[in-house]
Amino acid sequence: MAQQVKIDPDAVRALAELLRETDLTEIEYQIDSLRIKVLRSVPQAVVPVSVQPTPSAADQTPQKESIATPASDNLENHPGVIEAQMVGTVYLSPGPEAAPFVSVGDTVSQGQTLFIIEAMKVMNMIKAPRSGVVKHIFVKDAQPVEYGDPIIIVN
Amino acid sequence: MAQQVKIDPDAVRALAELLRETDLTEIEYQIDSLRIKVLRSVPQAVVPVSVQPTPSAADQTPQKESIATPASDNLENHPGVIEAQMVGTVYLSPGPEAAPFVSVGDTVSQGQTLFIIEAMKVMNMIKAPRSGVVKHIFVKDAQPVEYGDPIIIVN
Amino acid sequence: MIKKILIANRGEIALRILRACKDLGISTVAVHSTADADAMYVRLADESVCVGPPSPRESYLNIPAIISAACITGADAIHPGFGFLSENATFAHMVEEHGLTFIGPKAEHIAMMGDKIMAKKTVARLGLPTVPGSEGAVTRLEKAIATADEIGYPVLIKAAGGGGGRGMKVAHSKDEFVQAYETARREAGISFGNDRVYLEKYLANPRHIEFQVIVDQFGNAVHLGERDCSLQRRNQKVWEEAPSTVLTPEFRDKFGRKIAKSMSELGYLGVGTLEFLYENGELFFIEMNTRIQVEHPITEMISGVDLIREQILVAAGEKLSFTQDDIIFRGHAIECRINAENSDTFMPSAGKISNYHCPGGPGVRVDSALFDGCKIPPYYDSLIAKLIIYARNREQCLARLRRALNEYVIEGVDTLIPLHLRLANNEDVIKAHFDIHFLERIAEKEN
Amino acid sequence: MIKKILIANRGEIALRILRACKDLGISTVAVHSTADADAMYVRLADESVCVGPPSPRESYLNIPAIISAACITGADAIHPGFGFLSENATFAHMVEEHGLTFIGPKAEHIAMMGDKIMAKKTVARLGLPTVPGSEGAVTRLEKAIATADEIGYPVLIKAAGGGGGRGMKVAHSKDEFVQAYETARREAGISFGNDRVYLEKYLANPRHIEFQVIVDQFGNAVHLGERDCSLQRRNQKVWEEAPSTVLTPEFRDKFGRKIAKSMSELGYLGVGTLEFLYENGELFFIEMNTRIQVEHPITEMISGVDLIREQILVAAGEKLSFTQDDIIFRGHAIECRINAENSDTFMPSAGKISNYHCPGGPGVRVDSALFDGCKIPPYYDSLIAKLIIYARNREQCLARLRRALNEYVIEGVDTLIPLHLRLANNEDVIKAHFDIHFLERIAEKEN
Repeated sequence: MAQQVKIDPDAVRALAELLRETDLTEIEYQIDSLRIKVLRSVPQAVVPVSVQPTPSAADQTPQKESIATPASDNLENHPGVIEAQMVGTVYLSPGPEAAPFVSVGDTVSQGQTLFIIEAMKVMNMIKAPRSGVVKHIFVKDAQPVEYGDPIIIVN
Repeated sequence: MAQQVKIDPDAVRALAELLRETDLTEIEYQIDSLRIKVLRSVPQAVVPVSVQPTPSAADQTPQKESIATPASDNLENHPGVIEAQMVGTVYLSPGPEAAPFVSVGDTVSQGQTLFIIEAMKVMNMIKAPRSGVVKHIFVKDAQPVEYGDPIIIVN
Repeated sequence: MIKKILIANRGEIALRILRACKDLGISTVAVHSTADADAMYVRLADESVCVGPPSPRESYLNIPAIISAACITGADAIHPGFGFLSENATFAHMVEEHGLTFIGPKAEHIAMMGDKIMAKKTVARLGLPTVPGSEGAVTRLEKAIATADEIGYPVLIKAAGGGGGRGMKVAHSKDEFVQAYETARREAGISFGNDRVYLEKYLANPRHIEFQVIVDQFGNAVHLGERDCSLQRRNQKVWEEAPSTVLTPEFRDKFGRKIAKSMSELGYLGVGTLEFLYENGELFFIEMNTRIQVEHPITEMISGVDLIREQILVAAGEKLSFTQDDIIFRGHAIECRINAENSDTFMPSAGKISNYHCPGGPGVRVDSALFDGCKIPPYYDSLIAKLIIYARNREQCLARLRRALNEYVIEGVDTLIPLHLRLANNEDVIKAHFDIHFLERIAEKEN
Repeated sequence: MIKKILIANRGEIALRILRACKDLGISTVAVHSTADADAMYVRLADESVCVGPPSPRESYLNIPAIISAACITGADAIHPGFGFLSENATFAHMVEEHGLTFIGPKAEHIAMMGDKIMAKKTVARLGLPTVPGSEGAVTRLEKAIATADEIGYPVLIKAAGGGGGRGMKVAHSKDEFVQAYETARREAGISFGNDRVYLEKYLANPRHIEFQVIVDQFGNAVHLGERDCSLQRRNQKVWEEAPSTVLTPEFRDKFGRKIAKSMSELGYLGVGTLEFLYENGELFFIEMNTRIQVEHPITEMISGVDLIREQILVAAGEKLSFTQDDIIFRGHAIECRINAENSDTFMPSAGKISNYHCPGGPGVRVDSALFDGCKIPPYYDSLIAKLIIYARNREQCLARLRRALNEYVIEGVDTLIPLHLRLANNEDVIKAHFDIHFLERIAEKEN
């Protein structure tokens, strides 16, 4: 007698969904004697790698520099990050001798000045969009920043 | 005594359906001693396209012609295929008025002449590498062939 | 000498300028919007600065961001490319005020040529032929009607603040004139913040012929011959050639020298293009572009002059390295603009490039920032590549163009390659029988 | 006129010939081994024929297969490219016997120049300078020793059947001579089936200078100047330039005309290259290549002549479309051979190309059959691309070369790009101070 095989389509679908969701290329799932393996050829996963011409290994020109040097990459995705909304030079204090506007650990209230971005000799006071605690400062005083660079975390 | 294998077509069909539905390329399903693995080769449809620059869709030059026009693609992978070992013109009979060397359905014995390939005015008699039955003839009399073209199936 | 140039542009022209800088040993700063962070010109630049979000107004047209980017990176010059800020006199002025070199003409000449009435008056004063028309703006309807009668119909009503084919109306008869005039003024007011319009004779079947000039700070001016850019669609050039088939070498030499002399008299600086309409053996000035143009490579191919290199050198204060007599035109060149557009509907097409493969071999030049996998964002101009073909004569150039178009593979977006193939095989194009309406006529015929 | 050409070669030169055919409106037949079924030149050809398995002997050197392929496709001419059957007099003869046009010289001249002793005698008779050496083959040891004494050490022992640097031995002194002579003869016998050797003065620090000629069926012969191919490794050229920095325009003109005249006298047909060693202001003939050469593009860049086009036209019986006086050399060109080899060890590297991105813009030409995803099989020559740079002078050419090398991305195999970058930045190369031993000297220094 043929062995009756009870396929559990929901399990496979669930794995396929996980595969899509997690952008994996293969899942193998085994419980006791049951083992399910799902795969997907993800051109997406291959193409971007294969399509980004980079200066060749032999490139002898200086490597491209990004002007921003964030202290920590992990923190850049923090939801409380306040980014530079313009290109310029960031100042953390109102003058060369003055104390900084804020320091890590400070509690700030909405509308309080956090830092200045100078662009074309104009000092733009950047104010806190919300109240909170200063968790991290990415930049040094007088550092050049580009659009979108993370400056400070307030949460 | 041969082991009786009871195929569960519904299980395979179910997995194949799941494969199609979920757009996977492979599913392996195992319960105890039973293991089912289904695959679908999609890369042929995707990957070569992404790597093979082809004349653009707007190409107005005549399409490249392959000189061989096999009667059937499926048969080309048959294990009994005898291929052209040289470029030239294939002749299926010893002369214009003569009967063909072999026809489909004929039983041939090893060493028997199957066809001629003419290259540079030299008639090369191609003999059967094994005995068997002529299952298919891919070419027409006096047709040009390139290296590797399937000519005849003997099995 | 200039040591570091900020390139205030994107796409193929940013890469073209970057290549000229590298050839000169000058460092490069690329600016980009967030949409262009992975672009080829950004990757190949020595430094790059993100200047804003995708919207051009907030990034490539954002003057404070671009000047700040130059300041924080220590650039000593800015190259504006074409489009964006390249013909913005205020920008040119501000760049100079910040102690940076603007790689282009003086702000006053940008402003002068930006005003189409002033431009026409200026070149007429310098002795160059212009299209018969009103002397300056016509602000009263009665005067306008009288002037139109004088010029003779059909008459073109053009906005003083327009350009590139925008802000124009044709009146074919006196009956049509009043409404066309009023509409043109109203539209000009809305579009350009300036409702001044002027009148010109409308030429029925003209060719678009333009002359390339370059002038150094010592008043040395050289013309580099002409380009025929008659194949246009909605006044946007699609296919350009050099030299044109309608000017004789003698005419070219005489007329070109006259243009160069007048630019020297004007005190113009850098590269510039004087655009003319050509009909019945006559050229009529229409406008001047005070910047490098999209189609500059075809002039490079036939003259042997690297225009962007020379543009940078004269901006840096160097003397032109050649005289008019050094310029010897050789062969024929055609440029096809490969826009990311549908070849039939001209609908722009954004997307991700796949299967990119560009043609090669003798006489084939590709100016493009494309690479396999790069994205074409929907925010900017649709020009993604220029295919430039050179050969000993026009016939060989066309044959080579057909070959190269058939080799060119761009997938992921629609492109104008199919249109260019149709053109390269069109009998009238093969005979160089065309005018500025040609492309629209064949488009109508096909539809 | 020729209507359909079978291209009896593979890789970039097959594509180069195909492009010339398309530019001329001639149909193309590609032949390929099973290893090259997906190659670019096969894809772009109008027709293709598989001629055998990967082994060159059974495919690209398989004369019956190639001639049969021409017959069954109705081709009326065969272009042999370089390497493979291009200098095989028997093949050329058989092609003509089958009523097809061989795009190359007459079989007799291929045979004459294929025998290095005969070649030297022939050009000496035509009045061209040759390296001092034995008059023809030296078959007796005593005679050889006497001749070596006469020439003066160091002496080079060369196989009559050799070429391309193969089959040569140096004897630095009389002590070394006997063994070197015997070894050379034995090796020549094994390698070329012909143990005849001849003696030549060994030049210590020569440059490799070669002249390009083209001759039509009416005896019109034109020289297209010289190339300096001194940068070699194991006698394989790696980097070539045109013009050379050591010949004056007057010398070039006079010597070039002399060569052209002698080729006309010989009754030579088609393109050919006379190779010379240059030392202390003197040129000495070493051998002649009776085919198009790898480095032909740099001559095309400075002369404006499409050599493969002209080669096809003269084979078809047409008169040369230019005279010597029409040829004006302009600018400087450098070719870098991009081999699939490790840049330090020169180990060949097979594999699958990924991330292919070739440089573009003004003055950059790439002759290559590469595309993203193509395979480099291990069976054939390692040349996969030629980067050809053109500029107004040598200094600008070098700057542009550095830029283009930095833009060029080829992954999946090792290439010589890093070597070329080192060379383009090497002080001696920048000053054009090099001879044929230069590359091996710097390789030694680095290791």
